[in-house]
Amino acid sequence: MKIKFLEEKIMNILMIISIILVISFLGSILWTVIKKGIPVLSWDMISKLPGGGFYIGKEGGILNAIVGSLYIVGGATLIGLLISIPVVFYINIYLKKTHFLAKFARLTYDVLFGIPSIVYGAFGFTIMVFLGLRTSLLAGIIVISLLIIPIFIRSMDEVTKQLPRELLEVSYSLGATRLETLKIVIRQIAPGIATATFLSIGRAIGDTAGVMFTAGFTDNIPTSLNQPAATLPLSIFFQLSSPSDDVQNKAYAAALLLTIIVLILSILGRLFLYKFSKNKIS
Amino acid sequence: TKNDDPNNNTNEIQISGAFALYPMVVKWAEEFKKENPEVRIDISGGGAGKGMTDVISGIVDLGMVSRELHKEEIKKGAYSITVAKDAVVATINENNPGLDHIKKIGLKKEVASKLWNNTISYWNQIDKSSKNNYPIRIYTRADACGAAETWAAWINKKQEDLEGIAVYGDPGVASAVQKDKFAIGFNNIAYVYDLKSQKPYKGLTILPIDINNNGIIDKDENFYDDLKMLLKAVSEKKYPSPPARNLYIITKGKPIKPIVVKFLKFVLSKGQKYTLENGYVALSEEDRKEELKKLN
Amino acid sequence: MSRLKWRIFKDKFAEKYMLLITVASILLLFLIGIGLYAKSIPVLDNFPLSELLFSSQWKPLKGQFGFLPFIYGTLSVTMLSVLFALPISLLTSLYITEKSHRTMKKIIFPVLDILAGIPSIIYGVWGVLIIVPWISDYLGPKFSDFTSGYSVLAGGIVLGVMIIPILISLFVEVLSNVSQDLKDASISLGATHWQTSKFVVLRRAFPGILAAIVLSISKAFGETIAVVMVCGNVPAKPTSILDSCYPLPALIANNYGEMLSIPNYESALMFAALILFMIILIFNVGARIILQKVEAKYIL
Amino acid sequence: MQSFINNRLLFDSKKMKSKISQSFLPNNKFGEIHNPFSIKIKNFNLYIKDQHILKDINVEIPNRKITCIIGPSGCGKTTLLKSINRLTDTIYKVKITGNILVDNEDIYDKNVEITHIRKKIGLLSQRPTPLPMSIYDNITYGCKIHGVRGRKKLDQIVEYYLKAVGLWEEIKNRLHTSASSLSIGQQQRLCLARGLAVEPEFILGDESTSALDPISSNTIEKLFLDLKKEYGIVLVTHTLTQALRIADNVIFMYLGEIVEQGEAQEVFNNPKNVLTQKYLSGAFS
Amino acid sequence: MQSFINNRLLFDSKKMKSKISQSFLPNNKFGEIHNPFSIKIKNFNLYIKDQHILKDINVEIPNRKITCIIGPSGCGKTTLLKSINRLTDTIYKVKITGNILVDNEDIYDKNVEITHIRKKIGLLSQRPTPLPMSIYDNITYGCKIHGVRGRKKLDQIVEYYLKAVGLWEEIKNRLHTSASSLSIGQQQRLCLARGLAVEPEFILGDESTSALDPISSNTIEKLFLDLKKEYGIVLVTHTLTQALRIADNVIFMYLGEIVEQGEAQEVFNNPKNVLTQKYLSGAFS
Ligand SMILES: Nc1ncnc2c1ncn2[C@@H]1O[C@H](COP(=O)(O)OP(=O)(O)OP(=O)(O)O)[C@@H](O)[C@H]1O
Ligand SMILES: Nc1ncnc2c1ncn2[C@@H]1O[C@H](COP(=O)(O)OP(=O)(O)OP(=O)(O)O)[C@@H](O)[C@H]1O
Ligand SMILES: [Mg+2]
Ligand SMILES: [Mg+2]
Repeated sequence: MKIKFLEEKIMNILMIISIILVISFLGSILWTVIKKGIPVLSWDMISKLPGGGFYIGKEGGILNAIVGSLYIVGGATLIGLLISIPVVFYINIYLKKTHFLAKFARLTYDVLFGIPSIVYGAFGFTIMVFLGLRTSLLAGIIVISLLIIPIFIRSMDEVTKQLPRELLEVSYSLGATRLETLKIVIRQIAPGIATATFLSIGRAIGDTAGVMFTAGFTDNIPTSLNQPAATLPLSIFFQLSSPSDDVQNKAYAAALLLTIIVLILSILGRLFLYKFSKNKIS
Repeated sequence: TKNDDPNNNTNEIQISGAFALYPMVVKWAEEFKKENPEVRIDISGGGAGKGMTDVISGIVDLGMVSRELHKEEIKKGAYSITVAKDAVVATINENNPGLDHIKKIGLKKEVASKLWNNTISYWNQIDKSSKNNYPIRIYTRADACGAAETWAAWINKKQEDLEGIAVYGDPGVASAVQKDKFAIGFNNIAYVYDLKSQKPYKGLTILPIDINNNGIIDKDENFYDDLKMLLKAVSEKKYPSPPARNLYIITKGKPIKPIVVKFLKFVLSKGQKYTLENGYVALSEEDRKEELKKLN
Repeated sequence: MSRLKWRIFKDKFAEKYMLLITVASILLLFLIGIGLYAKSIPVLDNFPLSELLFSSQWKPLKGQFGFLPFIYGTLSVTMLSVLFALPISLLTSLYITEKSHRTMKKIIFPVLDILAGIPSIIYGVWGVLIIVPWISDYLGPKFSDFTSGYSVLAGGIVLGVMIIPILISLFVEVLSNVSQDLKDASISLGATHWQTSKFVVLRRAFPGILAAIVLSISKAFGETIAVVMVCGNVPAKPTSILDSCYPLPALIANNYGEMLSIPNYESALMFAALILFMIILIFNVGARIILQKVEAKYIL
Repeated sequence: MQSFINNRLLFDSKKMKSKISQSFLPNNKFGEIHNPFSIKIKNFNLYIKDQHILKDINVEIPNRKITCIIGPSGCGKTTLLKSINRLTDTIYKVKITGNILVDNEDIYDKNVEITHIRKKIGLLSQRPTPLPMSIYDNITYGCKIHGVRGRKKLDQIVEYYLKAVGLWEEIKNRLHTSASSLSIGQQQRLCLARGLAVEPEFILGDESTSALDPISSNTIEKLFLDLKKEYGIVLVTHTLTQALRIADNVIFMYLGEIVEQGEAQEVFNNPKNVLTQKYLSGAFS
Repeated sequence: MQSFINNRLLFDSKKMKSKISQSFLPNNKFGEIHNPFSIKIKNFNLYIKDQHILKDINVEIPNRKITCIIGPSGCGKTTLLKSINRLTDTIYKVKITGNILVDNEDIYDKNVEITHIRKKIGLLSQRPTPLPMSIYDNITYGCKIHGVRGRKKLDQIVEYYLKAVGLWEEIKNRLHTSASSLSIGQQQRLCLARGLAVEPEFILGDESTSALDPISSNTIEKLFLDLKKEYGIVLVTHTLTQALRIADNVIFMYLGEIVEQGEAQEVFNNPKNVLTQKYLSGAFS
């Protein structure tokens, strides 16, 4: 009897310690970003295109990268959802759990999940060269989609697998087709979709290597899918490799901005999905 | 057939390649756009090889390259134009216990060769007068890059032969040396000198090269006090090459797209005056003329 | 009746469409695999496979391609990072799901989203500014004469911190799907919170947890830029966790852009990618087999 | 044509009359001449992981009658009901032989389209399972699938069926809150209302009153008695008095087999099989 | 000291006797002089999201008696049972006033250690919830937690309690398969066995026979009657005849209030409150 309370106490302490560890790790990263970013973050940074002096610490902002990142992440997330929801649904609802294709598909996405983005970048680049395409927004979106689809699928799949079977039975016995049952499944896994989406957005918006080879970089805002596009991580990457502290600080400003964008997306998305998930059965 | 290429008549220039040249080209592009507002220039980094591959496979118009071209590359049609110069220098920590004396002796080529070969591991192997046998910590670059290639070329090696702790990126090496009393590394000039104050960054000092190999840094070997002096020495070729190096912009074959030619001409004329403030070395007058000829 | 037919048609059509997408996405894997193989043919033709895999000599420009140090580097950094991140994430997610209030969840989720969204280069910078000096100044001297701090350990910690948000998000998702009825059942038998977590929650969620771990290991295998910045990049087999190392993705990232135009070199890099691909593949096949055994045991 | 809905339910039918004078679903069976159909189960066997769960089931279930299935816990009643709806699809490692004919279609035929059969056969599952949405959406879910549109009509349907199962008064103020916050008995009635709202032709109720107090059960029993004028009804029940009250036919199952079947009066008063005798006497003793 | 277990159950007690001559749990209550305790609920109110679910509950539940709670579906019976076990902790947006004293400890006191109280009060939940493990592990789960070790002893416990709830014969061959593959009724009995195996002092059963056929229910009723010699028992039931058969005391709830409480005979024969009268007559009619 005593042992179990002791165990409980110890585990409680361990949990608190890990929470503190996580918070302090993450806090120190955020702190680094915020401390270095706040002093240089200004309205000009957000609202202006870079001037040529920008790189050496003079004027201009990173509007190009903000817009480019949003384009790429938006496009890739859209494509990612359009492709991964059907796949998740197919391997969970249409196929039996033991079906060969379902097992094989899961394995495939696990492997795709682990492929480094530089390989996706290289792969995309090779194909572009092969097809004679130029670096462009479109190529960036496609490569980033490839990169995040496995994240989408695997994290949604994990949640969908937990779906109570009774739920499906009820829907079927009301005469719904499997496709119509999707509506219910989506409600139940909405938080899972949210998590998946943010993991993917996270990876998409922070990825450097995938876009460096395919979307290129530019100081302008792309006006068509065929033009290259700048991205925040690349802009951070370029600026961090500058000799001047001023410029490096701008990289932190960009990182802070990226953080803020992710925060806004996250809160909006969670609010939106909360609407769906509040009826989730537990 | 090239003249029929509709691409040739647009006002767009796409550039990719070495990070070493990236800030300079960004500046040039901005100035060029002031004169020609209708032009759109997209510049991205990615590395010299990327610029090379892009140009050869026609993905971009211009490539930035920070190393000498390989024969295969020239065979495949790479056409290089030197647009600026740059130099790599040896850096040590400001608080090195034997700083003053070491700076007097300088760095001989053969010593450098042994250092990055890992055959010297204590400071007093270089500086006999130093009493303490402090360890030497040798830094090199992790990423394949022109700076390391150039530094290796000076001691007749390849980048892959350089031993030492490999750190990612120019700023990485600079800050590693800044933090480590016993460090020695190498950097592009721009990462050593503060462009505003013209002096080396706090914590960093340049270890002069003993060019004539006489065991002491003579007066005319000592031009590291401020950025201007060093750049002048590079431009006058007093500082050996390598570790000074040419920076190239390449095209696929001789450039014919009008807007590209116009841009390159701008770079080789008015553009040269922006080099200094960005930490690069302008071409000498005759070099400049030579390169301009390549465009006609 | 026509409405019914229409609905059934939609269902059938969707089935075909989904099948198509699923198969196409599976083909992508093959495409990448084949692409990597095709690109590595030049090195594979010129050097025996055993030399490529088991030699430690890495001098590409002299024609020596030994990938062994990189394979070692990859495995050691990845393993260390998972060992480091796993207990922390698991305990944290248990705390979040089982103990904390819903308001805490509302705060913690956006925070995790952000952390997952911070580009890896920032993690790298953080590692260089904080972890590397910590190792070289405080931790290292206690265990060895000299360490620069750029080490397997630094790589493991930075990578671990990077996968923590992923692990936690997935864990929390899986754990919070364990129904309240179950926990209530256990608690009303007189189990403590921790016992309930240990015997019921973790057990129920075990397949999910295992899958999340597999995912995060896969991710750790492939993570690049942050590791490049802190692991020292010395192409030699590390003998302790304070030694520098050089994982495969770092090799690719360091050289890909610059060496793109040198055929043999590019091919060697693509072969590195192929090795990585195979490591991930083998790891996942193994994990799947285990996972299946586990799931068969815990089937609902 | 006069719809059945006007008078099929006891509660408050006068008030409903003016509003709803026909079935809610479009293209419903009442628009055409309806040919009542039956369910025929022939030599049906079901195995799960080598266990023989249902053994050689042969039975015909008539329309417009209430058929009660009784039998000890674990004898296979639920599995039988699920088989009629082919919900066995979702079970892991299941093997099936024999056929079940619904409306003369073999639902275990590979080529058969199961969706419309499922619509005809409403299964009310034993464990009440609210869908992860609001109470209102739970009820309208099936209707929407089958093409009912329009806020007003849906409102009517919700009110109508919630009243039918005696739930309206209790929850009319929280129609838009989550269905899983209901008490179990409320959930059970909700699921019943949801199942009825799609207007199936057969209703399979798996212990549909198990979580209900006597008064609510009574409401539901009356509802079933009324529904049988238009529907075929199969009820699994443990309350033998309930079976006695409402069953036309009774099926007694034991360890996966149908031991006895026949008219309710016959089975209850003159059980032929020893097992049935024992079970009934044990139960009534 | 002679353990109660030898004779407290009707089934097969002679055979068990030789094997188990004392309680299974270490340090159990039977080793010392046992002082039976009661549960006192005082001015207890419970709100969920501004809804007043339980209204000013005042009741004392004696030990060694069977107290039945009856009342229409949704009146708050389950919530009341959960409150006694403080399982309300997990409900979202819940507000509680008043106290519940178990063994003279206020379980809603901030400083109280709830785990040992929960051990004393076994709640058998309304929806049978097998834990995600084998049948065997389900039953031994609680025992292991409370420190029972040894394969042989555990085997005995499993057999003993499965026999007690009448499940042994049905499933003895599949003790090591997943508990969730049982039928609902089997699950319900399993959960009962699991709850009893930790030997609580009070048993709160929430419709513990709702999914059972009459014979199984009978077994369980007898079990409860026997258990009351040592335990305090609270049962929620919808089967009034069941309450009639086994209850010592009856509590009638309506819309979150306790409308009437007292001795079973008294309440059933002379209900004082109009609502009770109505409910009972409606139910028995
Ligand atoms: N989480 C919740 N949110 C809102 N209302 C709730 C919640 N849980 C229960 N209720 C409401 O509280 C009331 C009492 O519920 P409870 O489950 O205690 O009823 P019950 O008497 O056990 O009914 P039954 O016999 O149907 O099981 C019901 O009206 C129910 O809808
Ligand atoms: N997935 C499964 N795996 C193994 N056995 C199963 C599975 N599902 C059901 N069974 C077994 O099949 C038998 C019949 O189960 P079923 O649920 O049909 O019983 P039931 O008659 O509905 O009982 P109850 O009245 O308790 O609900 C039971 O013995 C049960 O344990
Ligand atoms: Mg059943
Ligand atoms: Mg209840």
